[in-house]
Amino acid sequence: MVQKIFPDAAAALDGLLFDGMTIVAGGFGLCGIPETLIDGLLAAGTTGITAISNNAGVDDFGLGLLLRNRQIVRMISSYVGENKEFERQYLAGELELEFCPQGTLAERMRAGGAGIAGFYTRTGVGTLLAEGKELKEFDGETYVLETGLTADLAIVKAWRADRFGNLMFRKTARNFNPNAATAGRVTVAEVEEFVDHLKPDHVHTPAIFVQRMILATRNEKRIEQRTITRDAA
Amino acid sequence: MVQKIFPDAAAALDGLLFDGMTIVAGGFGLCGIPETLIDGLLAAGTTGITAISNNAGVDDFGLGLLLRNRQIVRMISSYVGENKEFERQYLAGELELEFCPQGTLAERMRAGGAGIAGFYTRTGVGTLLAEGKELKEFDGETYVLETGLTADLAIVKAWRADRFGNLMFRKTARNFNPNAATAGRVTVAEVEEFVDHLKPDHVHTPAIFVQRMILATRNEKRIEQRTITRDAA
Amino acid sequence: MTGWTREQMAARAARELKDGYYANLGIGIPTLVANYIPDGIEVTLHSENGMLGLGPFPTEQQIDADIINAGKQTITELPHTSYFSSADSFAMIRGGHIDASILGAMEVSQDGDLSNWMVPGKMVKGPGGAMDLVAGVKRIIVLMDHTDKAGNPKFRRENTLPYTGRNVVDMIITNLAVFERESRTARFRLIECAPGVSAEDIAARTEAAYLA
Amino acid sequence: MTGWTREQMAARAARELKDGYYANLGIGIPTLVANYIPDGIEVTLHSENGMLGLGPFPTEQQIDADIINAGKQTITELPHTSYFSSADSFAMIRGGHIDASILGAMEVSQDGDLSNWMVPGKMVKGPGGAMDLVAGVKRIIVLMDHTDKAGNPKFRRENTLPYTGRNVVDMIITNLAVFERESRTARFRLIECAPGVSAEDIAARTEAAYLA
Repeated sequence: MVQKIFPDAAAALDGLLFDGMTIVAGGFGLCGIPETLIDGLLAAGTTGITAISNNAGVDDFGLGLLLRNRQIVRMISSYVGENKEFERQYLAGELELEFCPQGTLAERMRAGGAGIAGFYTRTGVGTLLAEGKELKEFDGETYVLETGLTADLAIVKAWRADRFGNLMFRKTARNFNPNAATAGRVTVAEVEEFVDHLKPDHVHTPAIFVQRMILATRNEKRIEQRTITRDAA
Repeated sequence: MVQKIFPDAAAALDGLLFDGMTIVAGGFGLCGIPETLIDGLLAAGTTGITAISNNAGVDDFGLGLLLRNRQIVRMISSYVGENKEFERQYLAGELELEFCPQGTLAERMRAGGAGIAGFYTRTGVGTLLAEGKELKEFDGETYVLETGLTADLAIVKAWRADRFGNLMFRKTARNFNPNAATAGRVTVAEVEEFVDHLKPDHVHTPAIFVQRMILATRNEKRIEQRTITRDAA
Repeated sequence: MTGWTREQMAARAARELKDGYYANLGIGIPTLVANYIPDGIEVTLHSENGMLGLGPFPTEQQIDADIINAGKQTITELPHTSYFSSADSFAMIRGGHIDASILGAMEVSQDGDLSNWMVPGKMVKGPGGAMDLVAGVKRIIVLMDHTDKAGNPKFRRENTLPYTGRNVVDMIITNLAVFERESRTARFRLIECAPGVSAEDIAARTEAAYLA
Repeated sequence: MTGWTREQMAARAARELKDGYYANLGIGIPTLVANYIPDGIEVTLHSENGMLGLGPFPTEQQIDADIINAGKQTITELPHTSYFSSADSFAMIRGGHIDASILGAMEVSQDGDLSNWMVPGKMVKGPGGAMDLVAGVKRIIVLMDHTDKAGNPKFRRENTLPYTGRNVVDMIITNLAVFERESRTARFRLIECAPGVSAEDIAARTEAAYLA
């Protein structure tokens, strides 16, 4: 019986890492990011990473930690604000950046995971982000060709999992995680809670997409914009 | 407040039907098919329908009923066995048929619903079903361009729904239903059971895709292959 | 000539939302629109990060780091909320299932081109979901100041900044006026001025050609 | 020369499944493979209609019309079963996430071309999911009789029937022999004969060129 649950991040990442690799990560802002596995990557010290992630974290959290440690050389993202070190490295020419509209990025992950080599979207047509890309007309409207993305490794944060690798995500911590999980040649999930059984109709990411899992030991879940209602509680 | 729940199929379909329209339907074989709404279409007598559906039902069940009633003139399907009347009409040249590999059909529904005009897949390359279609190389492999599908109306069968139109499907009765639901310009769902509340993490089809609903009053759920275990129960 | 406040602009935009609408509100003034949705009108708010049915900001006790909107603000869920992946979220956007999006802008051209994501020479944060929204949502309503800080018109003949989308804006609500067009092939028309603001005031502060 | 029975062919195919595999079994003899998965080996079966983790056929009491496989047979679920849409199901297939698929065939060519969906002049039922499976699954194993009812070889130089996929077959298990190739650029090799069947018997009944 194949054992998918590993004792910790180091064990789960063992044998999967190499300099110059591509890693796709789940998360939106600081929500639903694989904090424990990012620590594992930090400890492993892998360099030359191309990171596919909607955001780049903040200076001292999320992918920002790998940026500060100079482990990432290239990012494919939709929005990289809120990170001074990112800005410094980018302006110094130390970091390569490919901007991708957010929906196109999510769809590129899904496409890569689903064996779709490319797809036509209206998003970005007529903008800088469509320059140099192939255009095509469908029913009189212009679409741009975007390609599927895969990665050597996917790291995701899940809420609940069974031992087989079926995953559920929690609320908006789902975001890019299910899409990233499909795009990794190997997918490692950190899980807040292992359970004996998930209802078959409730599974978000079927076990086929998950090769390794660990218990998430870092669940800081930092909040970027702590907005409170004005009404009395 | 917009009321999405209608008293019956006739009311839910009122104003949506016209001769020559395109209808996409959920279901696989006879599992998860919108039986009540098919009865409604039968009663309405709409003709010249292009039906997008994985299968064509059997002679006296599912879309087979609309075929027998000569309401369908064209089908886009992956597999149309098990239907003698279909075969008769097709061989007599009374029915047009576009075959589509099953996964390509599901993806075409999803693409249509997701604003993806076309996508490249390896499926079908080198076969009759890729003839006349555009081919393109990605990383040395040949892919064929398939287009997104939308329809004037989508009819789907759901298990549970809240009054807002959030849907859950039951087991393999899910199949094409969530994909069809996204591809309709208007989507009507028949629901086995209305509930006050679905957990936000359990919703399969968010309410935005569902414009009208009825309580499913026909839930025969005919079984095509009644296979029983040889072991004593 | 003061024109409308931010809150009044948001309230004006809220009047564009109809019963049963699914709407996406951008960051900044557009977020305020949620506070002005008229009673008796059911509008379901969508957030790009995978949520349909956004509730108000939480109390201190309700805060949940796993419930945020696309502006990364903590929010709450409602009885009819659903969550889904980013790919599914943008399927709703790109597929034309969202009725209206209310967005901020740096510039809008008389042809409905929108620029709101980058200023050459400044650090670019990225488009986020803005390009997807303008490409997919049925009706795009822009909320912006009528002129920039230097007094230059933001509703222009042609945009000077890189595009977020071409020919995508349906309505413009500024602090001074409201412009609308019937379709993506029609010209914008001035349909409303803020109290105390005249059509001449608007003409003097607008570069775009529009129907009066 | 009787060769293997259908059950023995299924048992032989089952030996190709490894611990931890995700596999898809076609209709007919391939379905029987599930009965021969060795003890201690955990193989998760996938069905195109949106199910991962297929259990055995139900008892009369367990029958549930909402749980069927791609052959439309009633089946049961397991503790680790998951259900998903058809689009998600074929994302698994097309995306290369399924380790092996065991399928029936009308003809296979020496280049690994597969024909199993139509006979010109006969009513065509359609490809179903077969074209998707052969295009996406990592390893394709064909189970078929060595010759057709008229005694013609089914493993051929070139197929006479329309293709399901080109250069997609990795292994062929017939009632007489097993052929395998190391990669999609390699030639097939005869690796096994059924008891009482000689290499000469195979050569006499095979049109395809293969390595002995």
